[in-house]
Amino acid sequence: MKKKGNLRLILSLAVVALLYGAAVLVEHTSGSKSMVVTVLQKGAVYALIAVSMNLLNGFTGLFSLGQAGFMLIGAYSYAILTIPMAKRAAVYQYYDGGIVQFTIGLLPALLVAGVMAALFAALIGMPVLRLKGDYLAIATLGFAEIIRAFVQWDAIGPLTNGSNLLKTYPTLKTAMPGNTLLFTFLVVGVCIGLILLLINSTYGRAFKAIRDDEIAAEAMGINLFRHKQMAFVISSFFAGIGGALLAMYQGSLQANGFKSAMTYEILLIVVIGGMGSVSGSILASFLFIACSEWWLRFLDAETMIGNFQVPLLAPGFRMVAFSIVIMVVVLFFRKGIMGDRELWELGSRRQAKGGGRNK
Amino acid sequence: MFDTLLPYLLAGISVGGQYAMIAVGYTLVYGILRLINFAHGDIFTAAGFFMVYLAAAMPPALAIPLVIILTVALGFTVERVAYKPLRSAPRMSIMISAIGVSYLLQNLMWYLTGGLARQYPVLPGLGDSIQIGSASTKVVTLVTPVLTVALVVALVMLIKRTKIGMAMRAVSVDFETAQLMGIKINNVISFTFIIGSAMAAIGSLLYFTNYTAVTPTIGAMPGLKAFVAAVFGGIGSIPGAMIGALIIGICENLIKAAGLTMFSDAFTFALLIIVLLVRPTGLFGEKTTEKV
Amino acid sequence: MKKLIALVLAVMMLVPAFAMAENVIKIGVFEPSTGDNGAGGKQEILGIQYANSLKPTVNIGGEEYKVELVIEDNQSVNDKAVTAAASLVNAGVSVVLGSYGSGVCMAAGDTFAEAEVPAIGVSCTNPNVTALCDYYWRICFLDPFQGSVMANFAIQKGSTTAYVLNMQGEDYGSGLANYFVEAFKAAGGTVVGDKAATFPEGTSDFTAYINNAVNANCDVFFAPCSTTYAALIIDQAAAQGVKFPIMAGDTWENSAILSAAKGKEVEVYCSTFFDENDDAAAAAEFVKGFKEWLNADAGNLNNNGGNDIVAAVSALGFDAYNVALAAIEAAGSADSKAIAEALPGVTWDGVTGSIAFDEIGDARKDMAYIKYANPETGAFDFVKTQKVGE
Amino acid sequence: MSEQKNHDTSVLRLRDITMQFGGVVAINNLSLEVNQGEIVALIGPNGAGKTTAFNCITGVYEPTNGEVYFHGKPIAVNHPQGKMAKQYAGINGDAYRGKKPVVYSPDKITKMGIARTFQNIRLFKSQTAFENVLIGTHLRRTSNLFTAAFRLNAKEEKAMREKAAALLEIVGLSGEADELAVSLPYGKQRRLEIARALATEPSLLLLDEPAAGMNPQETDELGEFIVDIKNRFNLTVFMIEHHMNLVMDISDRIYVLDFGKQIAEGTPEEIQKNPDVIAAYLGVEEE
Repeated sequence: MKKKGNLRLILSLAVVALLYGAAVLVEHTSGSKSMVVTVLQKGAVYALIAVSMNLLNGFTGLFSLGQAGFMLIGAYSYAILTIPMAKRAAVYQYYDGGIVQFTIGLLPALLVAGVMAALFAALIGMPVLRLKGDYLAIATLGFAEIIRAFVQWDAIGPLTNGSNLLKTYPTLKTAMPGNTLLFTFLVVGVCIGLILLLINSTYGRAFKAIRDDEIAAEAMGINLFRHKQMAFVISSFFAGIGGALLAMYQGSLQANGFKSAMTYEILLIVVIGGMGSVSGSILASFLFIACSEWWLRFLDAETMIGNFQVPLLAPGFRMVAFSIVIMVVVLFFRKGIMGDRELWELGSRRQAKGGGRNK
Repeated sequence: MFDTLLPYLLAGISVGGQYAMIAVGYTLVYGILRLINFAHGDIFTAAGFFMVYLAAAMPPALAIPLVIILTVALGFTVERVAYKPLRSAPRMSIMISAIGVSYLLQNLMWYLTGGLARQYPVLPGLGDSIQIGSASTKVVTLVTPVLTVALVVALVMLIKRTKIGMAMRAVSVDFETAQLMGIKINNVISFTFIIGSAMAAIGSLLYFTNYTAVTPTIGAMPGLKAFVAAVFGGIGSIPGAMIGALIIGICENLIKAAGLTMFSDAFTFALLIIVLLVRPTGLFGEKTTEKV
Repeated sequence: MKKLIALVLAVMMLVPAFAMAENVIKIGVFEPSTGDNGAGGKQEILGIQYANSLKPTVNIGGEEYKVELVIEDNQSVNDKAVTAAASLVNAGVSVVLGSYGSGVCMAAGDTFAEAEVPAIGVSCTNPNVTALCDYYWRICFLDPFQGSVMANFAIQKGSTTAYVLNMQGEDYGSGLANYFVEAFKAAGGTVVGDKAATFPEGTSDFTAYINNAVNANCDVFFAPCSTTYAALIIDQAAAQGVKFPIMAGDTWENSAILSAAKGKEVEVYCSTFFDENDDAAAAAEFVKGFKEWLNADAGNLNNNGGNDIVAAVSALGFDAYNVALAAIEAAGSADSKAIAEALPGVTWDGVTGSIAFDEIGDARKDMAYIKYANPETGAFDFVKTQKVGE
Repeated sequence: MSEQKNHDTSVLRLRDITMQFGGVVAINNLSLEVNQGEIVALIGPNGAGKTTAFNCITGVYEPTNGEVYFHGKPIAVNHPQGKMAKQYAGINGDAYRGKKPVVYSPDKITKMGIARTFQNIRLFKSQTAFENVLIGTHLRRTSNLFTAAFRLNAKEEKAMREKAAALLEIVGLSGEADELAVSLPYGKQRRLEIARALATEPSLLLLDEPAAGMNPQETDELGEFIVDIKNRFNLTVFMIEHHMNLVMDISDRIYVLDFGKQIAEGTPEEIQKNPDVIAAYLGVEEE
């Protein structure tokens, strides 16, 4: 059994290495400006964010809707710390160049982004994690909104630039010129790898126990609050890094983008991929981004085939079609693409798991 | 002092009453399905659009009942299509479905209306300005609290006195047992959505008469606030929802009066979190224990 | 699901096949048609489409090229804007027009710059759009200009105390509000609370803000915000019987404002790029032709908000298209880099005034039109032209 | 209190425990003790308050009044407070006034060495049998989040896995280690729950109707199994059970509960003869 496990690990690593090679190849053949590369970048960033949300919602059974708030904190921490000194006066045009008068390196800034998000999560988690089910959902949603309002507050403008844009910080394109995709994949890969290691550790098992049955988990000596807090903080840590990566991807940053709609979108990705499946979330992220921002774009264009105007196609139809697909998944394919299994488990002996949990 | 505060209070009571109309839908549905019906705010928006389009084609006397009927039909359909198939599914699934419906309705409304704000028709009488003391406001500001109280009283009577009301109470106490006792769960749930949607439709008439622009996402914020009101008042309690909504409406306006305008929405969420932590059952809710 | 994907892929492969015609140059239209700014974006697209219907071809080096518009929706959101921009670049456009709203332009700027595709901002008024991106030009005026113009106008009307309100998190409004506050104070006026008040997104109830303004005895209310909120503010101000004039920037030049103000006792002014009743022949001709074009197609009319009132952004869209064509002709090439090099030298006498670029890439515009929303006629009355220095 | 501590040789001792929900008194002034190495049964008709007593011991409920001691240490102390002070319908309401209430959450209680099973089996549904037991070993870990995530605890992880495998072996489920817990037959699920409880290394094992739903043969086997693990792990067992054969076979002593009150206590022989018990049970059987 052990040998088999090793073989599988080596095989998985080989596949990952192959994918990375392919990514480098794609970028070098089609150029970093091509649609494929852009979509792959965003897909990778969303994959990390979706996996971080899955850690909470899918693996620990905590229905939290605060992801956008933690991404916001991560994104702002990163941007504030990395905007070059020379550009600060232009960016903080209403606030005399802002109060942060130093910059740090890109990777340390990414780490700080995660840590800041985690710190906030620890603070927020203390009261909020005592709530259950949908109350937790609505409270975290509320906190995310409060964070967004706070960041845009004029009084802390010297720090956050109020509701104005942050720009000129290092982006994905400048981080590792020529190999943006490799850089994105590396950061995201390391983060997801860490999450996977955690999920398969004894702590990960405890998270799953809490998801399956809180009362039994507590009777097994698992301190519910501490473990929930851990999951919440770790999820937020990676959401913070994900937020920073999203900021790097966008090239400019504004608190207004991090609305609850963003959280919903990530939640839907997690659902489509399968609650409790890391590989499902990754697959669904790429698929979701590719469909919604690339392949289905033609639905928005009024199209004539000969003299025949294709019905329904008009601006906004893409989103309608897309939301219908999502409803179909939610209603009829509730387990999503992967259920709660992983790609690399597909060949294993474990039986299909029941879709219904909680009660 | 009072002269200065009067307009804020009037606005607060009025908007609070309108939140109350929406909050009733949340509190009833949550009481029975334990579901935060995220799509409720969008059903409220849809009611606004129905009026915009119907009023262009017919007199208000005809349009108003038709708006209520259409909104009820929408609420009913949403329940049947998106919630009923998930009756035995985990709670998280049904909530995700609710978020999905909200997403769908917003996108659909955007697609159909083009997204430009639509001017709400002026309802005769309600939209006129009147002078109260030093404050000038719309007639609807005065009508709202009266109508809200009347409807809430009627609703409480309905739930206390009628057979269907009794069935609703039974289902909200214990879903399975009520089913075993021969109560047709699906009918009761549908009825709940019908009442909630009808209230949302009436609420939209008042709300949009006061705030005359309708856009596809305009209902999201009042929806969330109404939900907070329902939690604040004690989920499941209709008078609680009304009082919670009035308090939120007034506080919101007083906060703006104090100049802290940008935190008027954040306040609502802060209130929600405080209530959930200090008294999760709200002002009028009852405590339940989980069986091991 | 699989079948669907297969179908989608199949369709995708077919779409470019249709477009394969000889001598085609593609112009990208980077606009929101969904999201917060979707309505304005669509009006801008209409202007571009109308211009395209008048001039469907362009002469490059003696050969006629058919101009194909590639329209991508940036959904008014920064993170979606990047893929929309990449999708335009991917489609092989030679030049890009848009967008409505500055945030999405700044998000997309890098993508255009890296692909060396020049972008012409139509109505994005934030200075940083062009200042922080070498491949962005712009044909409208900027926030500082507009803010100062309106402040001067208010002072000239005898106002001394202003209440300024904008939506939190919206860079357009906050920029404009900031510059208004600066200019108004510089001209000797006072601003309630010494800075702009903000309201959260999704606000419907503005009575408290209006009460605040009344209680502070202000005599002008400046509220640069989108038309949705504008309509609400005007309606509620009228219901509360306010005496002060309400002013805003270019977004308010919209039919939603007219219908909100119609029949009410309220005084609304806005600054704009363009006057529908402009006597200049070019403008008059544009308005006439555009109205006919709108009325001929129900879909277009619906995209314009269901009526044929000409929005300033449509006129800007019209001009932007023509500027792009002029640049292509000047470059004598369909190559985006050549167009980018030709663009700074392009001048164009447009319906919104003459356009020439300064070294940052902004159009040198020094004049705005002030308009008054007439509650009786339900139309905009031209008040005056206003310059900063006056 | 100090006197109590010094002379208390019992593993578990309940003193005057009353549990009141609103106006309903579920347990009324229950006192009992379980000594080292004993198998003690708690029996009584349905609704007598047996599981509630378990929940009071394991920290799921906070008793309204009374004290619970584990190895002489108070693990739950309470007296009617707040609203309950007025509503209180039990007796001895004043006996513990002035004592500082003691509350431990269920996980703390488990950590002290009390493990339990559940009446309505609560296995981790999405986990295999092996993983279910493995989760039980989480409690005695020495690794922290980082050492666990970075696999610095490989030795401990290996020990955990070995221990879980050994426990599965003992309960006879080695063959089903990789089956989903919920797909096992009922009897095996009960055994798995016991294995999972044992993984937390308890000194006192609380079994809530371990034989429910089993046929006579399985029940007999279960009895032997309980005695076996008790000896093997040096346990004390306190169980709720309805199968009288099992109870009479393996219990050292029996407490009988009816309507929340203790009506009898003694050895199996004594209980079989007790007229109150017979009345209580006959009363139930007539229904």
